[in-house]
Amino acid sequence: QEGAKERHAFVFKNTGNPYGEKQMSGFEDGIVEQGFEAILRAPDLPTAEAQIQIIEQLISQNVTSITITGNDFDALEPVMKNAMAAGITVLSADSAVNPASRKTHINQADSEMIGRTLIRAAFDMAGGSGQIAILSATSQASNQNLWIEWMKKELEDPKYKNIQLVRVAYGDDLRDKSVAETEALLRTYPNLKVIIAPTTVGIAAAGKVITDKNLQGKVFITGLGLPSEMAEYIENGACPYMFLWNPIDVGYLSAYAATAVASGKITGKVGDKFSAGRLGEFVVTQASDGGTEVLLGPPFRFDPSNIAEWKTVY
Amino acid sequence: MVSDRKNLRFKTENFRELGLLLFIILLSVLIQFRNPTFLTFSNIETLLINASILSILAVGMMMVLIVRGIDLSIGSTIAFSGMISAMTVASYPHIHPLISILQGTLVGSGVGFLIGLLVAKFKVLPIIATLGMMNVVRGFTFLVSKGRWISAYQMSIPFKEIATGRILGMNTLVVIAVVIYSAFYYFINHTRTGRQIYAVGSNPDAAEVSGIPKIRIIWMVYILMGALAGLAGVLWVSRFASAQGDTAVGYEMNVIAACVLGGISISGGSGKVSGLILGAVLFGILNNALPLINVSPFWQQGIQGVVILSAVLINVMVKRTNERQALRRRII
Amino acid sequence: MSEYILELRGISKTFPGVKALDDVNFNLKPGEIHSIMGENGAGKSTLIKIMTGVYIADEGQMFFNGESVVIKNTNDSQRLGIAAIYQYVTSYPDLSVTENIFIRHEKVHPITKKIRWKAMHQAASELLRQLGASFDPRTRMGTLSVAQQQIVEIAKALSVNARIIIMDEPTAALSNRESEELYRVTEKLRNDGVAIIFISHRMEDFYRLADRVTVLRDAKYIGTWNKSDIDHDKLVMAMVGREITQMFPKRSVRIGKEILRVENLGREGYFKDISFNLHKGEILALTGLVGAGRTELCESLYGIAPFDEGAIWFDGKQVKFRHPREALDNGLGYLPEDRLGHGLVLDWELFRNVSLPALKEFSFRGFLSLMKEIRKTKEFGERLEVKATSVFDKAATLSGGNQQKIIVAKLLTADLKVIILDEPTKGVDVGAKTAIFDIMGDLAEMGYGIIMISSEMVEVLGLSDRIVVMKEGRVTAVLNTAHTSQEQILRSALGSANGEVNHGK
Amino acid sequence: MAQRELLIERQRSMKRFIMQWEWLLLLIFMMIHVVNSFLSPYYLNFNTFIRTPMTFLDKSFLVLPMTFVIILGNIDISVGSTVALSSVIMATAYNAGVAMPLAMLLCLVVATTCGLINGVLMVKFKELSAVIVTLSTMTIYRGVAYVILEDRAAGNFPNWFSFLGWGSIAGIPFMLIMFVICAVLFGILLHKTTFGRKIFGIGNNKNACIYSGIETNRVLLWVSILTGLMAGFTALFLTSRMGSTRPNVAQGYELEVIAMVVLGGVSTAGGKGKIIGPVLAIFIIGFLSYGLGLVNISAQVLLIIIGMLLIISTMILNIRFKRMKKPRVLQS
Ligand SMILES: Nc1ncnc2c1ncn2[C@@H]1O[C@H](COP(=O)(O)OP(=O)(O)OP(=O)(O)O)[C@@H](O)[C@H]1O
Ligand SMILES: Nc1ncnc2c1ncn2[C@@H]1O[C@H](COP(=O)(O)OP(=O)(O)OP(=O)(O)O)[C@@H](O)[C@H]1O
Ligand SMILES: [Mg+2]
Ligand SMILES: [Mg+2]
Repeated sequence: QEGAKERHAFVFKNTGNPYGEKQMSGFEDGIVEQGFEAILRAPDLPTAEAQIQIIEQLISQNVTSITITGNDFDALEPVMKNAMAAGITVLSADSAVNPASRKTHINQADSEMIGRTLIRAAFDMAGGSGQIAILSATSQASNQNLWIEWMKKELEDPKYKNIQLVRVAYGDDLRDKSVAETEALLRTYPNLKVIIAPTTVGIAAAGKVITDKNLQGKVFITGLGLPSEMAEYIENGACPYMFLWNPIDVGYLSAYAATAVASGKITGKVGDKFSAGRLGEFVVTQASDGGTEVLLGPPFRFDPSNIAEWKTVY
Repeated sequence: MVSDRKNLRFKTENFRELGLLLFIILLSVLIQFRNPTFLTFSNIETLLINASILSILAVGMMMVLIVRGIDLSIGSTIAFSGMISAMTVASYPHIHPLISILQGTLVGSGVGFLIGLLVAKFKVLPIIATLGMMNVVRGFTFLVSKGRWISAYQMSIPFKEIATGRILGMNTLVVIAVVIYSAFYYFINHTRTGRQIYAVGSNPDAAEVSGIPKIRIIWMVYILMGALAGLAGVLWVSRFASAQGDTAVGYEMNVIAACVLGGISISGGSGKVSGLILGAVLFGILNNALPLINVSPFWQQGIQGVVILSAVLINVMVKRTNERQALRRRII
Repeated sequence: MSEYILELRGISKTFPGVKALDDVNFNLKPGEIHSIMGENGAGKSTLIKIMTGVYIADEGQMFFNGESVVIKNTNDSQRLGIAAIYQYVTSYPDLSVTENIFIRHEKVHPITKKIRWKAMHQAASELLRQLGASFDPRTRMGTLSVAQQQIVEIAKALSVNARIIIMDEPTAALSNRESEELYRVTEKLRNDGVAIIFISHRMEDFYRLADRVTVLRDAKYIGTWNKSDIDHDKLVMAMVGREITQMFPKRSVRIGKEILRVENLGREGYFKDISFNLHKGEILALTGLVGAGRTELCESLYGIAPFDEGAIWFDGKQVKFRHPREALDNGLGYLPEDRLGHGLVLDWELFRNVSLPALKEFSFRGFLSLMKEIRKTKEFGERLEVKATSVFDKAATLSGGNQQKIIVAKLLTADLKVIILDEPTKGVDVGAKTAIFDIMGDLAEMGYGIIMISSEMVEVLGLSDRIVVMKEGRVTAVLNTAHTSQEQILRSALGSANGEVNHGK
Repeated sequence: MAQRELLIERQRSMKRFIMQWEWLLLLIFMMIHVVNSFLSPYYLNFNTFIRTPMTFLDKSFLVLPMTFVIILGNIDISVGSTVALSSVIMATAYNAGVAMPLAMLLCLVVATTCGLINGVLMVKFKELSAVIVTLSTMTIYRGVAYVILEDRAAGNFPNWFSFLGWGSIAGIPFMLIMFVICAVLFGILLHKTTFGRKIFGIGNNKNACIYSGIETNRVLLWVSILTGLMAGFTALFLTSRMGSTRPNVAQGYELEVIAMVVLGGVSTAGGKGKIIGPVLAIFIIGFLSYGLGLVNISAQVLLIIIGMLLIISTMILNIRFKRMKKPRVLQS
């Protein structure tokens, strides 16, 4: 395969997910821009087992780099180490794999910042006191778990002494389960003020329940969600504002990080600098899990003023 | 008077899911103790709304199981028909919701038609045909949607009101489920075609010998299942105001579980609407009540399993006691 | 217009490896009862299945009222007014009796097409009453005994107002009393002008009912006679192709010591206070009306369903078998009544069926020996004169009588002391019947104790040493065959169950 | 005498032998290799080729006992949960200080116990179908796994443990060697021993087996135990491949495993099948998805292709059978 283009692969969690599609398209843009070839893969179900298979296939193809959005923090370690042994550059993006199985991680936003920001938003919506609850994806989702941890840390601040986290519920990223869990939250805690849902399916389901029950203004929702999914509920007041980053940029930044590491320009150590096309310069920093990471930037706030322009984008 | 009593006994003996009913009552009482909002009117309505899609699907699955089949593809059919009608609504917002419902039902019937063709005509084992179609239909759902979702803001208000509107003070979903139950109750108990479904499942060879159009009956059953799944797809998308490619993955297992809980035999031939309702209700309670009783989320699945197991075991015990008493009454 | 309502000419039918019918002729007049007779596997069932469109003939023509017809499927035959009761019950176990009777011609409301359940239940009750049966038409078919199901099948055929009714061994599962009812109904139908085809291995059925008889042998047409034109010996000769001198080869076997004793055995809901005993070399007949509980009793002995009270002494030890395995290991074997459901694995070759009860004998350290299986099966097959092309034949392709012989062969593989035979001659032709009686004689001579359940008086009287009569789950008489008569047995079978047990004279 | 008859029969069955389903599978298997190597330049690399089975062999250990289960006429949908539970308990025990070999033994013991529980439930409650029993235990086993590990992962196994899932002996993956050994053992057990004969018998006609003195309960129990044990093996290999474990591993394995068994020509009606069929099916599906993965086909297209493969290959089987179809045998 002399003379063939360098090939860089991106593996998302599962197929048919607009968030992932955007991330993959951003990655593709970034790779193609540099004159390489991009391979975009995702299993049909979001399991680590399926991702292991895909990575083995990529190893056999001798790709130059693999960037993965991990379905499991630890379970990909053996196969990622294999890939490294085969001379392939491995990174993670969005949802990290453990430091031993990556050169660096492309973090869409600082986990700590996400956790703290969401609690501050809830504090703001609750008006300083009252009950709040969290509606997460599955109990095994590493991203969400990390954010929830930071939320709990933030709540230790005495400023939140009147805020009471009553429950962490898991909607498993299923519509029906998320709806049932939201309904149960509302029924069990009639005085609930805010639901924080750091996952798109969960926040949209919660928004739907609030809207159907006409509880806008009584119970508020915030969290992380796709603007397209949340437009309706931001516009009708169920969700005053929420956050997300631009998945296209996550993919785009990953593309530049991958080529930078693969070409030996950087090694993924703290302090390494590289430029990422239209996004400008980035620095590799220390990550809280012990590895290194590249931080995209602060999460973007979506509210009634800007949702209309974003809802058609992603 | 005397004959009346005898008649009553005859009926209770025939009510094979008595144990299940007792179990549901017991369970409800227990949950009520832990969370007093459980047996309130509004919660029961929520429970019914959440159970309605499942129970609509269960009716179809019951017929499929009766003719010794199984349909593993319904989760995919839900996603497919839901996606198609959502995409249509997104492009033509002024479409009447009834058209959407019709469209989804037709798309579902189309899938059912194909499965029926495979199973009834080409004699492909139902489990293989539907497992295959499960993959194929899911794949096509991803392909037509190109990985996008259709979100709430893209759907017209009338479309979303399919699931949230009210008819005669009742939620539309519940009304639709009730109508479907009544229609199918009549269909399978009081029409010749309906009874032939049982005959085909009870003894396929005999059905063929006695001239029942076995192939057509089986085919029809899969079309009906597909139609109901298609309808459920529209209801699903309208209810959650979002259409995704991975909608209802694995939902077929819930439906089958509700059916077997309701006493419908996997090996065909038997199953009653009364049992089916109980199965669906128990499932509704499980999904609605577990989050309510305030246990650690990590215990939920375990508790759910234990509840299912106890339900079927208690049902068996009650059945056994009934039979033993029937034997004791027999004079020899 | 022809003299015949139905006529078949030159019918041939070949199954893979078997010629089932070879240039067979048959004709049927309106208002007659026409018997088809022949050995097991002669092709009788195949012939009638061709008439009803279950099978399609390879060659030959069919005429209905003199006009040539082609019957491609069962709908065609139904349209011509042909109704059939097949040899093996073709019912729907999950549906009610009523539905089984009226399937395909349900009574429906003329406009709404709603099924009229009430009217159907009533009509079904009426039909069942005509046949002398008393069970509720609302019961599920699957809960009925084989005999009761057979009655429902007959009711089903009656319900269509057919012009031709075909009955393939309808009496096989019935006892004398139900058979009488059937005779009565059949004759009434004939008098109403219905043509009836009647297949049976019971000579008495023929004498009692038939106007004419057609005999088949080895797939070939032998001839058609009026009843008055053929005597018993000639008929048997036509069927079997040789003379049968002695139907019941009664042998004088020395009765040995007691091998089985049953004391006050009871199982709730099925039987109560059953006591009798059995000796080595003895043939004990267990008789009674259908539903008397004989099968249940024997299944309890064999360990299928446990008894709750009483005791069994077997070969000097008190036993309670919890599983047929224990029974077989101790030397008690049972030939089940339901040949297809309990006796055979229809999809299997003969040798696999034969080795099933004694896999240990056919294996070494758990590994099966195919050679051993084949050799043994061949040996038994030859000894019992099983008609099959090879031991690799599927059990399903054998005719009824030959299937029965294979089940007997299964019992011979194990080392037994007592054998219970539940209706062993049901649906078995004369030739095979004598063969089975012969085997029973041999076994008795070898010192086996034999219990034979039978509803046929001739057999009971012809073969047994003693007779136990049951009625509604109780023993009403234990009789010594040498000193008893048919009337006495019938009286005990019908008479009061609560009376004193009659121990003969 | 018997010898000669056997010879004749062998000759006669030559035709039947040639017309076997397994040949078709073999053909498909070959075709897949041809197509794959045509599609991707990376495919025909011996090193890749021999290591490929590692990517899909973990669940194939379940295919073997599932073949037994399905021949018995049952079905077991709790296997995935059994894998998860035994894996979680092994990891938890190891992290709590139990020596790794002991923890591995514990894994097998736990899995076997799970199988045993299924078996006991089915024996004690004959009225219940295998589906409902294993459906409840499926939920319970995974529920227990969640209770134990909650939202945590467990792992950090000693280095040698990764040999199970990743290691090779003389260039041949250890997993492949183990699988071949197991497949041969299961094949012998099924086709050469009295135990296998009993399995076929029960699948064909359970009652006839009971009346013939086969202790059907015992057979059922042993098959359940075997299933559990093999789930334990799957847990070992899967855990080794992932290096850590969570309560949600091996989700949906049951359906994949069942699909392979039925694609292998084992009838879900019970009583029919050969071990070689499912084994071929494992490699067909495995190599197919691997090969298509090498050309980076998207997951949705892969779904459609596998679904089509399931359907079309069975249709070929049916067409072939139709030509040889025997007349119906009437039975009650
Ligand atoms: N479906 C079949 N496949 C192959 N052979 C068959 C089939 N049905 C019947 N046969 C064979 O055809 C021949 C005729 O069988 P048939 O059932 O007509 O006999 P029968 O006269 O009714 O016998 P019986 O008195 O035992 O009922 C037998 O040799 C039988 O083995
Ligand atoms: N009065 C009754 N009500 C309901 N069921 C009955 C009654 N009497 C008998 N039965 C049932 O009917 C069935 C018929 O019994 P079964 O056929 O085994 O008797 P049998 O004496 O062996 O008759 P045969 O062997 O001649 O068919 C049994 O299940 C029996 O329990
Ligand atoms: Mg016959
Ligand atoms: Mg009997």
